[in-house]
Amino acid sequence: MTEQSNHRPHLSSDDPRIMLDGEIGQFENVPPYPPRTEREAEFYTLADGEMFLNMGPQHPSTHGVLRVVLKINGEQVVDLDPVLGYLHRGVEKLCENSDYHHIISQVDPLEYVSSLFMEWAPVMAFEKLLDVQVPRRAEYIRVLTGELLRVSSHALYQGWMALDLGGLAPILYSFIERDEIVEMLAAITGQRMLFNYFRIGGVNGDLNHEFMSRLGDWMSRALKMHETNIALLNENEIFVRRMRGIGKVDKDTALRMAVTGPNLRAAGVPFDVRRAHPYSVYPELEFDIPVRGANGGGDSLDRYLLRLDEVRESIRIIDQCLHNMPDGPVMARLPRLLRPRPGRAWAAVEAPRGLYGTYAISDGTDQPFRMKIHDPSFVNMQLVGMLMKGNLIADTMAVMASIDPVMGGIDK
Amino acid sequence: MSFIPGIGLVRGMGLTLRRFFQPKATIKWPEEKADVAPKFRGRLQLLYDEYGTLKCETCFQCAQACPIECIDMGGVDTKGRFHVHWGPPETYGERREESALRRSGRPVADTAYAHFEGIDIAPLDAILDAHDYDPKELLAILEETQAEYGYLPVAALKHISRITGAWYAQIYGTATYYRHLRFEPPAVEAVAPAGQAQIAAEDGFRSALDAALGYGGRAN
Amino acid sequence: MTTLSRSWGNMTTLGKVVVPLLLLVLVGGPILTIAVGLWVGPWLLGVLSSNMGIVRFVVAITGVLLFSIPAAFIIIYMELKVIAQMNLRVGPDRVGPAGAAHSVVAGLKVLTKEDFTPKSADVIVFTWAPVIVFLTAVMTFLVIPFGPGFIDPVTGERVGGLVGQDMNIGLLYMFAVGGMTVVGLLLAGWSSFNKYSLLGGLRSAAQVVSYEIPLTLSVVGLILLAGTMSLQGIANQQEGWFTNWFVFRQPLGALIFFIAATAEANRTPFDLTEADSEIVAGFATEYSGMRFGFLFFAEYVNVFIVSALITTLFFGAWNAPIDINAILALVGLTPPVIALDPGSLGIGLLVLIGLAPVVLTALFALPFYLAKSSRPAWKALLIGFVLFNLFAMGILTLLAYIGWGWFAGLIWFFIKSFAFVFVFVWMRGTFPRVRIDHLMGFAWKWLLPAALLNLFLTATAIVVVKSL
Amino acid sequence: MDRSLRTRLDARFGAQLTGPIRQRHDETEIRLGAGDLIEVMTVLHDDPDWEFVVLADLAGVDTGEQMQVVYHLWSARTPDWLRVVADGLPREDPRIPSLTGLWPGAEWMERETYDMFGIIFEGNRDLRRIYMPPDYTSFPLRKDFYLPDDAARSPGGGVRHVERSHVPVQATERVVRRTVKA
Repeated sequence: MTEQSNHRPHLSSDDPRIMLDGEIGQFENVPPYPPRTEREAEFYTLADGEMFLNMGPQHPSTHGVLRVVLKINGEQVVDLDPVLGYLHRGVEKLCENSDYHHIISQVDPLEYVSSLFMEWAPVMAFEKLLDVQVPRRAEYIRVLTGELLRVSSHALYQGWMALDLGGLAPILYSFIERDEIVEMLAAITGQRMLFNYFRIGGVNGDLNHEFMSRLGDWMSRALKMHETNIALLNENEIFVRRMRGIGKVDKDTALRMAVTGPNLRAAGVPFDVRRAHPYSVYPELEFDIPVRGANGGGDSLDRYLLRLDEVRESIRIIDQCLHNMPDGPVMARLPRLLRPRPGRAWAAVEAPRGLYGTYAISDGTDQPFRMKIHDPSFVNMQLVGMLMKGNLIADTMAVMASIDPVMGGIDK
Repeated sequence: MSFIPGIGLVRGMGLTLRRFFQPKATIKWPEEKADVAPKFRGRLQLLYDEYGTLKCETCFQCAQACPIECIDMGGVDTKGRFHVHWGPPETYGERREESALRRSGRPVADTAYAHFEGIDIAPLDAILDAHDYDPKELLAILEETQAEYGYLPVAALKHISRITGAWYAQIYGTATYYRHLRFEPPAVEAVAPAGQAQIAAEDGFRSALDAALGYGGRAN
Repeated sequence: MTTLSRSWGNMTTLGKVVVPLLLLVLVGGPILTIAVGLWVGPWLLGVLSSNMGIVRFVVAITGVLLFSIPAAFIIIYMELKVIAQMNLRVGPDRVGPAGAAHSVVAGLKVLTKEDFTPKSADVIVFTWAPVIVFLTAVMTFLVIPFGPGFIDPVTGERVGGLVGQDMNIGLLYMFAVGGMTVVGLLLAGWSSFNKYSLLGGLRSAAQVVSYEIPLTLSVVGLILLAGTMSLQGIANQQEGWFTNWFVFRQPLGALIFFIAATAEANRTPFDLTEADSEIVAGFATEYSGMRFGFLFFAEYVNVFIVSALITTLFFGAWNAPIDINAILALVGLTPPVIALDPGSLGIGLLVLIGLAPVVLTALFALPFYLAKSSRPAWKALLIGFVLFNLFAMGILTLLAYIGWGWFAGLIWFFIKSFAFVFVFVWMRGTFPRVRIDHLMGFAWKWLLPAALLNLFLTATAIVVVKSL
Repeated sequence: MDRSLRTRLDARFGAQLTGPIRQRHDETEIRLGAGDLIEVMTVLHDDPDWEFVVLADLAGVDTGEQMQVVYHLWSARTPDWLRVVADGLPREDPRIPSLTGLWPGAEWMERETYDMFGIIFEGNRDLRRIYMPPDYTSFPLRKDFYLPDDAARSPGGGVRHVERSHVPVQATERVVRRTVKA
């Protein structure tokens, strides 16, 4: 594939001797191999006054292990090239070698902030393969726990948003709020972060008193902390000035960049999988989809405000779930050894960061033949790449935080 | 470019000052403990029944099912003979130390033989090579090993498990299933192996079954 | 002796030479100094008393500069604790009572950490940059008036005072030395061969330079009013009621000074030099160990300097907000002159010192002992003892407050300074960071014109008042 | 299961389809050759009465005999997901026209498919590995991928010594272990 480059011995990234003695004092570390594509060649040629700045993989605000090579001219970002793969575990290969029950625990750490959604899509795809009818109570519990996790994920989003712009307080307030929700979910799922709670054909355990009491207590003051945070951020002039007008995305580019979720709705496109392609019990629930930036596209502030509206919608959904929660079994009757018919199934779910889909192909054995996982942050990350050109370094944080990528999902 | 601080900053300061006096959310761990939900699975604990006997009989199902192979289990087998072990040292640990030793240039002692007497594995390797390291022909391998060594030493089972890649528990399970395979050297000289009769009976039963169900000849 | 012989065995040859020498110095040293002291002492005292000015200067400087260390420790601890409380967290509470010794332990930790120098860094500049930053930060302590002087019976106005060296160009010295920290930051940023620190250094240069001008301009109006640049002079002019503090006569100047000072000290919302979410740790990225300690220390000393300056210039340095003498005169009482002369009590003093603690502790312990029967006696006594201490301290401070003018001034100065430090820490807990071009734009397009306007207004006001 | 979508698809693209339109639960699947992929996709995307504007997913599949690239599309016109399967790509040199013309957002998904399967997307300006290190030689998700082979070849000497010493490197040729018909 890559022939030996003439001007320097070809060093593989595993080789410890990356910085040879001869290279001391050389400021620009251009990759040792010759550029493989025209885009890479164009990126790694430096005009005068420009330099490369490696942001990451050990950088405090890249939401995980991500390396972005910025080509900067002074403080101005001229071009940037995200380098992924630092967190790549080969989840799709792992899923091909584990049976259908294992996959749920393999897929959890993908988007670790909202891991119930990561289980929801594969479970729905396998139920389609096995033609299993999930009991209504299980569907309601899934929606209830899912929406709870969406609230906690958006609360965390607000904290990261402020942290990336320098504010210290909001992140700690949102962790208090998230802790309450996660303790509540631990009461029924048993785990605080990687829940491993959904099963093919239903849910692991039914609601219990511990969960209901904590939920009731939380619902009474659901958004007290959240509303007060708004005083700290939404009207804060510094915060608004740093967000207003940065990273503007209009309706057409957002659709063409295959972006989904809050970032797409903030650009004016009302596409939400819960309404566009209703799954589970969402058709019976009555909630609306907040959309911003309809005239001329939304910027970082619109994306931020949209997520606050979405939290209110989720609270409405949780309320409805609690009221008309049917009783009955929470798990369909399934054989212990699952061997679905050979065939293909695609299922998509509205995760807090966008459309999270799973495409499963089974060949009749107890391990799937191929399992493709579509992660919303992976595609949203391209938006970051597109929006960053021309802004200052400080804006890279504002745009990156407003699009809120999670590296577990991006690197799969 | 209007940058008058205005009301937003002041309200923010007001909020933080109010928070300054509100009750704190920290749980000071050693003194106060967080109230963890009873169903919390973070606590790894071994269940036992009302008589106090442990409900676990080291069947390794959980260790094998664990996707990240993090369960380390040990126990004595039913006849109380020797220690049966499964866990990271077996899957990772031994290998990791080996690679660490190798990197440091020291000779690598194959710890697989540590806690039971070693055997000469050359004939065992020949047997395995004859069966193309294929775990599906485990019964034949075990019988030839027993023919070779007179019994099935633990070291041999470990070596088979390491080379063929089959789990040690499965090999151990197969070995204990057949009556004619034994784990201790025979007190008296072995009589003709009875295994063949048992296999013949099995084939007879299987062909009768095929005839009843109307299958053609089936390649086993 | 066995350990000694064994350790002597496996000691290196150099060790065998150094250790006995060390013992010699430790034992012989004190004896030697006493001998020299006795022999050369009287001559030395003669020399010192002859040129008293220099001695006073040296003693004042060392005293004031040494004060910067506890001040910075207190502020580091205060920042941790206050921001934690504002974030609904508890903050450091393990080391010492309520975590008070946290900053001391942090200092020790920084001392023990290794001073790592990057391979291709510019070594000399890399090592000396933190020294420059720390020195300039501490040097500004010289001119800050901590307490008032005594009233000269002949001329009737205050002379001397708790200040290192009361230069008549105190304010100018302050800004000159304040500007020097930029040199240190720039050197640190450039020499550590790291793109992040380079960016940090350049940002700090741009920021501090562009905020230096509104800072100095905002004070010129005050100098016109006060007539002198010596900080002690300005402080003297703000005596009496709090209404004649300069903040009421220079409100715009005070506001501009406050904002420009936050930028000068690289504090939120202008902490772009160490913007941890953008450029990892700014100029301090490659520093570790005590060098980082100096940079970190200097930042907090700067915070204290800036708040001390604000109190001195605009909020009546060491003057009490209410004029007690005026009130007493109004009421008709003369201020009680307490001649604190413990000697006069004679034997009474001994009795007082001997008996008082015991009696008062028992007195304070009694109610606690009776209130809860389950409480053991020694616990009640302990509480009693603590209360006694508080009580005694209260009495002593009250006496000192009334008796010594400088003590009262010192207390008021610390109350106001640490109030402003609390405001800076409060801002750090609340605000996000400003972007670099907003920062620049704000300085040049808003602060500078406002400062000029303020200067113009003050000047016209003075001319108008004079002509009346 | 949207019956009308099936009839409309048959009417419009009957000629280009290489297989029957399959419908199950809420998905409709059409199969195309790699050649006329771009033409069909442009019609689906631009034509006002189709209006498949959201590209939900782009997946590479190695069925053992041939390579496929599977696109999932959503449109407001039909309640179904539309799955467009471009199959018939040879295993030795799988080439397919890139979709970055219609959806620039597909660039990274194509990079990932190339990184995992070795499928070349002609027209993608930036087709390089996205997860694997630049000097990685093999394609991990292909069915004939054998980790010890690759681990042995990479200079790091392989992660676990057992895989290396166990099977000599030269011996294994690319063997496909699992295949699926549909």
